[in-house]
Amino acid sequence: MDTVTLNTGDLKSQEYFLNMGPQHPATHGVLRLILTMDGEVVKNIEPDLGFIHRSIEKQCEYEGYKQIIHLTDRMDYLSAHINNEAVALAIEQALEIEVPERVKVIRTIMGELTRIASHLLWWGVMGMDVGALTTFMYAFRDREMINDIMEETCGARLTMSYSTPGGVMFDLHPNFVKRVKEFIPHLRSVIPKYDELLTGNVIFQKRMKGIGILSYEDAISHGASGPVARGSGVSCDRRKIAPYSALDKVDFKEIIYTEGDNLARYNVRMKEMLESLNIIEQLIDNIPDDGIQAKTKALIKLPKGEFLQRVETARGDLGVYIVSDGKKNPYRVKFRSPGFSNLNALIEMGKGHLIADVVAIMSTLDFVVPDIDR
Amino acid sequence: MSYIGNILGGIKTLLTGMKVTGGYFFPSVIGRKYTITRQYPDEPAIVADRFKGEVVMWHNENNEHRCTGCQACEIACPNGSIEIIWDRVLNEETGKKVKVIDQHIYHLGMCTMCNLCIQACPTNAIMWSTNFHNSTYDRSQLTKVLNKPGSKLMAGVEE
Amino acid sequence: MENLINKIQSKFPEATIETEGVQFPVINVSPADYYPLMEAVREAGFDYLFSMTGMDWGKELGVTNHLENTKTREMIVVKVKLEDRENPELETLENIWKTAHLHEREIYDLFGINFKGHSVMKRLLLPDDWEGYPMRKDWMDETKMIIR
Amino acid sequence: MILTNTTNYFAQLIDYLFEQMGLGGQILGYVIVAAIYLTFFAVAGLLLVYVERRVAAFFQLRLGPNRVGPWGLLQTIADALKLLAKEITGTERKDKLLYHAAYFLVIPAALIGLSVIPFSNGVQAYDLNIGVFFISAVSSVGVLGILFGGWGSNNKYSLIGGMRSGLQMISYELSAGLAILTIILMAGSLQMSEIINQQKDLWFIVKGHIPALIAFVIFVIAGTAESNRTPFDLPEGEAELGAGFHSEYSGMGFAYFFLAEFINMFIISAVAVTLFFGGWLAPFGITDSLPWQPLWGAVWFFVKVSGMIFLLMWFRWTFPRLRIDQLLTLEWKYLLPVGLLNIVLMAILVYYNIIL
Repeated sequence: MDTVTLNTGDLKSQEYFLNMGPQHPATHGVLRLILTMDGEVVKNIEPDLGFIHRSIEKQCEYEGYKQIIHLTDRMDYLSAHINNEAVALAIEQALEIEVPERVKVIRTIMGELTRIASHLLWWGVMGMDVGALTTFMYAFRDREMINDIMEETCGARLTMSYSTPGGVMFDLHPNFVKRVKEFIPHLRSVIPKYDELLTGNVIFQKRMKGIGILSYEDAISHGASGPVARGSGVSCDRRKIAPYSALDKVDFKEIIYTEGDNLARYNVRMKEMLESLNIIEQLIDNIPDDGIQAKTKALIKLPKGEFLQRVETARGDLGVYIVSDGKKNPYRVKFRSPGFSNLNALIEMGKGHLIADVVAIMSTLDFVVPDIDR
Repeated sequence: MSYIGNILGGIKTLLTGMKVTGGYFFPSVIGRKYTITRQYPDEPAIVADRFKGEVVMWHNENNEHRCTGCQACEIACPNGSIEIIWDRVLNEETGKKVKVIDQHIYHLGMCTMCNLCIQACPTNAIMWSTNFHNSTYDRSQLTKVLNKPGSKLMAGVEE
Repeated sequence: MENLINKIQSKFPEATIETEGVQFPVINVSPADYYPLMEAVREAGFDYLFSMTGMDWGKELGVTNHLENTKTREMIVVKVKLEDRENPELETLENIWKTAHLHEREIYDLFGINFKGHSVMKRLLLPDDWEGYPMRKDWMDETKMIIR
Repeated sequence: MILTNTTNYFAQLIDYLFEQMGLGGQILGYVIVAAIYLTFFAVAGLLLVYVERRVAAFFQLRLGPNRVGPWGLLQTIADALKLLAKEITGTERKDKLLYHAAYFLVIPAALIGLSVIPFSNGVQAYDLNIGVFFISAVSSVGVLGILFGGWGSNNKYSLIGGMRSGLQMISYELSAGLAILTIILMAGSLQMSEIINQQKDLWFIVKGHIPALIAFVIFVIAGTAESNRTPFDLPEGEAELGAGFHSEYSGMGFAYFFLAEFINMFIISAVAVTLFFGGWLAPFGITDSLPWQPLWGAVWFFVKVSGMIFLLMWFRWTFPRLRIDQLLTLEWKYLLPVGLLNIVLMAILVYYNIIL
């Protein structure tokens, strides 16, 4: 559907406001959108954030560097490990620590598992948002396997706090390799079923195709990143551009679709899951064995300066910007969260669409509200 | 022609979707084959042995613990979940004043299970328990004293 | 990169550029030159406004912009400092980068820097009736902040 | 006497009571029949809710309600008790009349619809000679209830839900009507019992081969839309509208809508079974020689209806929801033209007697 024109004749019509959220099934948390509506057509979107704002950046100014990491779990909780890794990498970069190879490989595997888990959850919720309720449970079944793997090694299922500056918290569980190897063929076998169930469905295709188009220029101008930008043809995968951890040792494709609509973003994520499996498969067989912790001081003090570390979370480009004045606490920490910029894109993408489409667009943008609010 | 093709193609995709759900439904009804529900109180929950449930202090059978009251965990904790109330007591054998904990207070309600305290502990006095039955009716019940009443420091830990 | 630095040096003689001992080249610019400089940087190919970070340098407030060239993957940092803590004002970048819309609202909310010409200069994260700007270093809440 | 059909057991009961006690007896008879239908309404509604939850659970790799009573059978009764005991909350600025009128329209519409459905040979409250049209007419009254609820709630989500429902029901009524007409061409009667009698030798879905099959598909799609179920649950549209037209109802008010929805689903299935699968007729007459004919009829009827209901549930737990403009596109650009052509095709077949 391109544009909707209403012939009102002599009848008077009036635009009205619709509060979507903070309690609304489609906002995936406590995001509030103030929609200006004309009938069912959305004329304007104004986001109202901050319902889960905890000022993590301010809290970081009063914490030590090791202690920051557990706060980042609570931002984008679906890619908690990648957030941890980002901070750890920023600190390591500032201290110029070379971490053991084993740590790099572990972090990469964990990061990719987290990405798959996040995309699986997104897929389930995506189905829910367009009305196919069964996808949710199928996705959760498969995500549960990752959560179990995480629980075994990290001791937590969602907020792992697994990376530390210079290493990881625990060594891998003896079962880890076995269970990951069980998981890879399992996911490979269910993703075709997912495609049959949802992707190929004519209703779903009609709901997705040509809806919420984000052009290449707009994607860059909006600061979109991750699958959202890659669905618009922007090559922006930090794993390819500036490989961190063990990503420089693996061979994988960057998934890019150029249509820029809902279906492109959907396809990017579906294909990314398979690519992540590829990455894990390449690393899982020979994890080096050279310790899980580089030598760090008990009290970490960063040298004076400014350090930026960008990593690719499941949602996009997370930037950790640390300004240090040489004390044990950072002077300023800024988390440039991918969801924040992607939300900006929604404001324009949603205009002129029906309310059901706005829900679908929001779903393909894959918000995690704590990540937006921080 | 494409009109009819559209309809038939659409119906075909719908049927493939139904095939997937049906493929899960019928074996589930007949043999519970794909059912993943774990009926928790009847079936035991599977908890990994590393699961970070809550921080506990290890005591041996003589009601002795390994905490010297060094406060490393208190400093390591990012959000002040641990408070240690300690005292200096004269050790009669050596004649020196020694730090002895009175209460090792742990606010489970504030704890984010980040593992920093346990990593920081030089004497391995505190550890994770996999207990996850942590809900209470009152927030104050989440504030726990980890050392048992009357417990004292295990001999030989100080060195 | 060299070209850009030379161009900026000639066009904005007041701007200082650090290239030694920093992760990315840093351009320090005065508030008056801020908007034209950003426009020039955008024209030079730095089309991706990665982030806008509000800063409180103690004496001055500031904004740190991280920009990326999506073709060459180079990054550049543009810093602007504002002496006036009472009524800090900057020009909005909304017309150059759409992403500035939310980033500037966030900075306004947390640091109190007013962006002239911004379409919706309202509080974003905090309630509309909030007093003060919590990310400033002198902001203090005795009851809610526990400082050790 | 209105009810003169001699094989109708309800009519016989009323006649008997009239002979015994006069007018009072007749009224008593009506009350008894009404009570039977109300009981059936409540029990079927609760059972269908249970079945829906159970079926959904197995589609979704879960177990569903299995704690209250054997296999969780009493779960919905417990839920109903909970809903009864619940505090009634609603908006302050509602339109009181419309808000409360809503469920008084939805429930009777569903209930009256039930009255003309033949559960078995002679088990039918009222064998109206325009039975099929009566059902589609009455079920349109239910739309009014939903519209009233959507408008009276004074909630924008409810309003959108109500308006969508109006749009959807009015459109799909057409297709459902056309599909019914296609079959009526073959049956030559609108009376439910007569339609079933016509299928004694062969069910209409086989008899009318291609057009009947097309009519069946159209009827199932339109019926799903009329009973507000996924993929046509736009009035509720839980991802977009929260709960749509019934978001402001609580306790029993909500439960009425819920029950009516399930009964509507039952009615749609029952009509489909009556029109296409020979209603209470046994397949190939396999139970015709057994005693207790009306009972066997009811068994076959409920088996067939369960099959239809399961099909609707299967749809619900598989498909995504359509968008409102796609919903209308589907109706006006696909179902309606196909339905019209189908009628013509059927008319030709009937005229030249090419039906089986």
